[in-house]
Amino acid sequence: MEFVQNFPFFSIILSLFAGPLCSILNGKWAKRVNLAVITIILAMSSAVLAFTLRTGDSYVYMMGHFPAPWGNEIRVGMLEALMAVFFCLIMLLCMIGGVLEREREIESTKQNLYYIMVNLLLSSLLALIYTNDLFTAYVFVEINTISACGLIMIRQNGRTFEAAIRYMIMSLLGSGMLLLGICFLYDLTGHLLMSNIKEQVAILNASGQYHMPLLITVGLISVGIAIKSALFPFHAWLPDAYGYSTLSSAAILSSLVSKGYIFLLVKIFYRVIGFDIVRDSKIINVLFVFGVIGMIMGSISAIKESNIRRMIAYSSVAQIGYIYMGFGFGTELGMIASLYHIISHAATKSLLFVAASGITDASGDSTDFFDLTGAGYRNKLAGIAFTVGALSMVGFPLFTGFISKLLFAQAAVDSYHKLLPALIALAVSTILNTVYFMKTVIRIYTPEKREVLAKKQYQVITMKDQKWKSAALVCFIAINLFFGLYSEPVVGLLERGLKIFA
Amino acid sequence: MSKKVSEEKYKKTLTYRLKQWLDGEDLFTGTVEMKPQEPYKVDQAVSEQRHEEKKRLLEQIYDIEHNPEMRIFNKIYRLFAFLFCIFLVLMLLTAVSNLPTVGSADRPVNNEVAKRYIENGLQETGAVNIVTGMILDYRAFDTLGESHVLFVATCTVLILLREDKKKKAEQNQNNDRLYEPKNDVILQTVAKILVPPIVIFGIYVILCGHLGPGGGFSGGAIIGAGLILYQNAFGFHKTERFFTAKTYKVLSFSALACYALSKCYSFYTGANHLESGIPLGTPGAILSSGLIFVLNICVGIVVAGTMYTFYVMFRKGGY
Amino acid sequence: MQVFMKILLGFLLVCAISVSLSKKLLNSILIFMSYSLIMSIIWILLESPDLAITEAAVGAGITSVLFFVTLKKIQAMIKSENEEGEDKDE
Amino acid sequence: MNLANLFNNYEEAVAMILFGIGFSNLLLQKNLIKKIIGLNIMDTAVYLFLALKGYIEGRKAPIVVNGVQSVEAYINPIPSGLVLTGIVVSVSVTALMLSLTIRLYRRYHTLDLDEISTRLKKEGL
Amino acid sequence: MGALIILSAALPIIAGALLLLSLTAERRCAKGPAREVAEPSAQKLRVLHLQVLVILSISALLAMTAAWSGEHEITLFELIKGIPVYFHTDGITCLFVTLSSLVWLLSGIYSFVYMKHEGKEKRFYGFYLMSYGVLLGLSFSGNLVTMYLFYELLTLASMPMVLHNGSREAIMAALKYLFYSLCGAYLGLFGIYFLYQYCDTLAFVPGGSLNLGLAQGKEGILLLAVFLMILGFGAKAGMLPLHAWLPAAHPVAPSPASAVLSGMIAKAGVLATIRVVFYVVGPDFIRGTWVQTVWMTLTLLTVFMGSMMAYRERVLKKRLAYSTVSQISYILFGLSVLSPTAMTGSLLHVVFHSIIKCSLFLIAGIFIFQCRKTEVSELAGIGKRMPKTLWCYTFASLALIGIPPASGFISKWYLAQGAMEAGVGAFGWIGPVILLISALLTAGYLLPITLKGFFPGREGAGLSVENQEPVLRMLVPVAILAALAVILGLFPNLLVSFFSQIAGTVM
Repeated sequence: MEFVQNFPFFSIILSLFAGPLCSILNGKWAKRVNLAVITIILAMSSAVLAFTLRTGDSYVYMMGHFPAPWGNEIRVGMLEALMAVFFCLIMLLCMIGGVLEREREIESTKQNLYYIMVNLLLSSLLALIYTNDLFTAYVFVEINTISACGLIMIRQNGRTFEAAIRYMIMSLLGSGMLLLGICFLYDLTGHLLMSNIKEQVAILNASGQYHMPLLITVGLISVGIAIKSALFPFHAWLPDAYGYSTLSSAAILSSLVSKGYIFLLVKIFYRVIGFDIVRDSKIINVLFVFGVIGMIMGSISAIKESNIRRMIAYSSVAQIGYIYMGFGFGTELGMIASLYHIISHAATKSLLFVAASGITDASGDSTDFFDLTGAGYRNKLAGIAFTVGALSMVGFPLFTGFISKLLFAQAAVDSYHKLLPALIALAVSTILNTVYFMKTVIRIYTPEKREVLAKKQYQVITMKDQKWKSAALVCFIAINLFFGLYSEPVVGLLERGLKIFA
Repeated sequence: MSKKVSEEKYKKTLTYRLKQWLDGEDLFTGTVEMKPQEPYKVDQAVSEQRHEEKKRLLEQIYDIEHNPEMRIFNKIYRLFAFLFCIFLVLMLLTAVSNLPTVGSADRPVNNEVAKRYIENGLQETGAVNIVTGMILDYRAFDTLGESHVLFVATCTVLILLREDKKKKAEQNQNNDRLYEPKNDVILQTVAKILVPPIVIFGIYVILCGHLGPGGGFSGGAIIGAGLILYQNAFGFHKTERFFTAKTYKVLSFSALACYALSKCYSFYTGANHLESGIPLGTPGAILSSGLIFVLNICVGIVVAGTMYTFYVMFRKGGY
Repeated sequence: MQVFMKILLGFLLVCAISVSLSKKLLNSILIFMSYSLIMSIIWILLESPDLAITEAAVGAGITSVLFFVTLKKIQAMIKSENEEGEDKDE
Repeated sequence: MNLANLFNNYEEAVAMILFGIGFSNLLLQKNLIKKIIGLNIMDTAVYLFLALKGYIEGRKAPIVVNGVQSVEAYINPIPSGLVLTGIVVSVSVTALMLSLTIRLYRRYHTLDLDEISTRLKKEGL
Repeated sequence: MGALIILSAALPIIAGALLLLSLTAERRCAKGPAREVAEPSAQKLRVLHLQVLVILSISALLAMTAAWSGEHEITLFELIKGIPVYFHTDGITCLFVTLSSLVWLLSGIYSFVYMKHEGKEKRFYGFYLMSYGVLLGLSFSGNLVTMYLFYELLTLASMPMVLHNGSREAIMAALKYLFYSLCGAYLGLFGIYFLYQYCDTLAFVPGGSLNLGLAQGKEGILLLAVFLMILGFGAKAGMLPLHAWLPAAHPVAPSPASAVLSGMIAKAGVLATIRVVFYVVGPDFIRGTWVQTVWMTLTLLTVFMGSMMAYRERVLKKRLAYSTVSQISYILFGLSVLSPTAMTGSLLHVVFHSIIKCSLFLIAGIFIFQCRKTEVSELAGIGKRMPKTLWCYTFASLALIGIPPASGFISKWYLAQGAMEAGVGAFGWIGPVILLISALLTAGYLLPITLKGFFPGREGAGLSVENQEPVLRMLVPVAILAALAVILGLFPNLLVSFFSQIAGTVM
């Protein structure tokens, strides 16, 4: 038992501990603590990743004095470690990028509460990634939901409240179904530990006993998590939530929270029920259909949207559609494509949100599409960053979006029946993406007319004015380029991780 | 020489604009003199008119009464939602109809896990109440998460309902009657009689969580209820003498920190197969079952504080 | 025992339906309170006293109190806005 | 669906129906407070379902009395523990939802979520 | 040898990037609130020009050696599993590498003088070098995905040259260019998804690597995919319906930029089309299908429409841009006929058109640079002031029109011949007719400038006759190009044999 193996547990408990700690600090110190915690956890997760790569296998960590079926346990493999590293990285960058907005938009007395939320959110994400026990997963899903709701409504105006309550209602429906599904599984198998459940389920499936309840259980869990992660028909809360919450919340929510649920779903597919059974059940076809519809509808409503942040939000509806489409293929390749898309979408979408805020700063804090004219000249870095994000979203080579689109195409090729709808949906949604993202890029690089500029004295923002945000933007661009060029090792890592994941 | 002329001429036009562009201003501001920065007002004629247009449109779109399409759409939506619920219930009933019968001892649920809990629980955890032993020792990680759920919920409530100092002042004279009870003699006497036993009972439930039914959570809730009753009877001035936001902060932080640290210790020792030198004590005695006793107290404190805080926040937003 | 259980479950159903159908909020909250009480009795029948205590303290106690406070606050708001109808939040 | 067995475990059937009622309340009720009550009904229904898993005919609560420690003596303790955890979650969620309701009411002077969103849309979202 | 490929492509890109970085560094350390860069002194400029020249020639040398010394291949790294970034050289590569090196060198030398009045040389040369490197990479690229990657990069690298003089219309034109190329490229990408499934390999195999066994029963959708790819890549070549960016982009760009744009970068679309049709799908798959018919129709329409628009256009550079539209569609028409002779013709036309159009744009640049004349009508009597220039113009335009023995004639001859013998039904005679008509139109829109220039007639009476000949550094490249345009027409046999051999390998 090497000391490194403790790190996953340390990181969870550390962020859990940092939450209450922030409650007795004031805003400034809470911020420092939070950043420090995220950085430490990032370092630890990287160490864990290195360790798992060295051993090439996943290990089980006992939470308490009692072995698995009696006590809790967490399980760490490459995939988990990679996700943890990546989530920490993105969250750190989002927090850095949104400093100014937080100062401006959150009451000074409630700053520390925000950091409590972030810490607990991080801990719940880590727990969702690592845990090997369904009920623990449920508890931390609840923490995740509540703290995400806190992140949404910390900026207190009517829209965020409305968004928050819609979000709560939706995700409570979701978690109700999830919990019910867990109960069914517990009843059918008598276990809460993922690995044991899988054995039992295999036995049941072989004997053909309880086939119907099993099917319904899979349905309950998938639909529950789909609702929570805003798959297409359940996305009503999403635009307001992302569009009007404070910057870092929007970035974190869009890039991490829904991804946490999706990762849990992957885990349940692989480690709890067994992917073959899932494939044989017709559930994934439903996921596939909704994913494809979501890809198209999300893009269409994004085109119709004139508020830039809501536009980005709608585009993430479309991207979540991509991910579920990848699940829907029911193949290894599709799963890898979805996992890669989780990463690339997280990187790109948070970049887009931060860049968009930079642009709106340069155009008098108006998020309206037409007021952004020529903003690319007033805030150069943000303009460039937004362009990079947009290009990556529309699948321009060199950036991550291209790779994930290629992977999806590969996966589509692999599955015979779903080939045509998948490819057509890919092409159509790519063109739609191009339309609305390029529309925006063109708009922010169209010089504003002289008289309008004379009327509204926009302020010019240089890198010096917003050091933190600029730093975050640069890092984001670097990440995008990295995943776009050297995706090979990452994809290989995903494959290996997925092999030992089940 | 023609070149020379041309260069100046071009300096007037292209290159100058180029420089401007590189400096980040717009090309066409060349002749406009820069006024000092003034905050940009949204009420620009153009955008204003656009917003008006949009607003009018939305008005007539979302005007449920006079827009039949919208009304029909809502109806259809509700209908589908309802059908979905019916479908869900039917599916669930189907599932249930195929489940093993309730109350029979041979369901898959009753397997080695429960067996060990029951047979060795007392020895391994030292808790007479097996449920308490289970949630606070075997599956302590869940419970750790659970208490943090409570904590984060409190924080969200604080975000929503806590008002700042200056606001609070006018709130006070604004609707004071919301907060202060009209000195109701009956209520106060009843409270005088009831509150002490309630609190004591709560403490008992907490302390004996590992011996009998109950435990930190229910006990804490009971204490919280007692506090609420007291507050209801005697008003905020009395309660705030001994329970304020600061108290709550310190209490909950120390309790949660204690909880987290002790659990951290036992997890760490457990995972690394070290001996956690915590005596389990004699089963049945009040000071037994190792950490469970402490944890129960921590949970109790947190829960009591949280419940009372919920109430206070709802009543008046801030201590 | 079985009969008692059946009756209680029937009560539960009745309560649940009438909550969703009752016009006045106060009524539905009261009904919900009784719903939780019945639930805690059912816990006892199901041999889990911990749950019974907790449900009684939380479901019937704290939760209902919170509901009541909310309602009271809202009615107070209605009153105050009848007196001076301006928005306190903003 | 096999009806005989359905009537055998009628408790679970009732739990499921309660779940459905709660679900549809949470989904369809216009009034926020009723939505929240629906949420609670849904949760308790799930807990009832879960607790029924552990119940075994004619056995005692899992509290060791005078040293008897045979499996035949007690019911399954696991579901009780899980439900205990679940109740906490549901009460905290309830508190959160209620406080959200209060704020929304302060802002919009109504409890009808559809009306609120309609007004938001009218404000020109 | 493989290393040479990477080196020759990477050198200009890196050099350009360094130039841009140094630019930003300068701006960082420049004083004052405006943070503006002082105009570099003549000394500095000379150094800069020297660097650019050296880099261009070195990489050109490397590229030539890599291209002409037999077939090589090198795999850089795997983009994703099974899709490497892979380079390979063959005949087409030689053609494009040589042409682009020639064009870039000559217009580079020309631009040393010309860019003086556009200013911001550093930035210009940065992107100039980058786009050269990217174009080399494009012509070296050995499989579809690599080609797609460099194709998109080319769009990005060449866009800043279009918006060089940051005026409003320049920016709008550049964004138009970006949007059209991206949309086109996505149509292409959609096709790539399909071909990825049905081809044995994405690498370029003469004659195509489409696995007909796999494609059994999927012909319809495959044809659609191929058609979309042709449309998409046609966007950069200015084929209908995605041609609109060309006339917008050329006039606003500095002349050397528009010279390379219409000389080589527009040809990138042709290259992509060749690769897709003849090296991945294979001509036999689309011969005689609706795709071929529609393709031919589109190209012929473009030819005709382009020359009509050019005829109607007043501004010289715009007129040249429209003529580019029509002339490149000659090439595409030759490809769409799918016969070896016609393909030879189009390859010939690739060479000739790049040389000619490059020289024409440079000459238009000279007119602008020396006496600020952009309108055709202003050019009356220009021949009195810069006769040498105008003679170059005359030769070039004669070549473009296709007057024997100038070069254009050869290529058009092969095109017409190929069209007739290809057995494509009515197109066998419609094609040549339209080519003829548009040749006449070409004469109509190019020659008047010569005539008015030399014989201004009455309105030219008052014009000054002071000699405004440009300096040699501008004149020589133009002269070389014009001379090439004629000489290649005189001795075409080498080219013809080379191209017909290429055409033979793929059909």
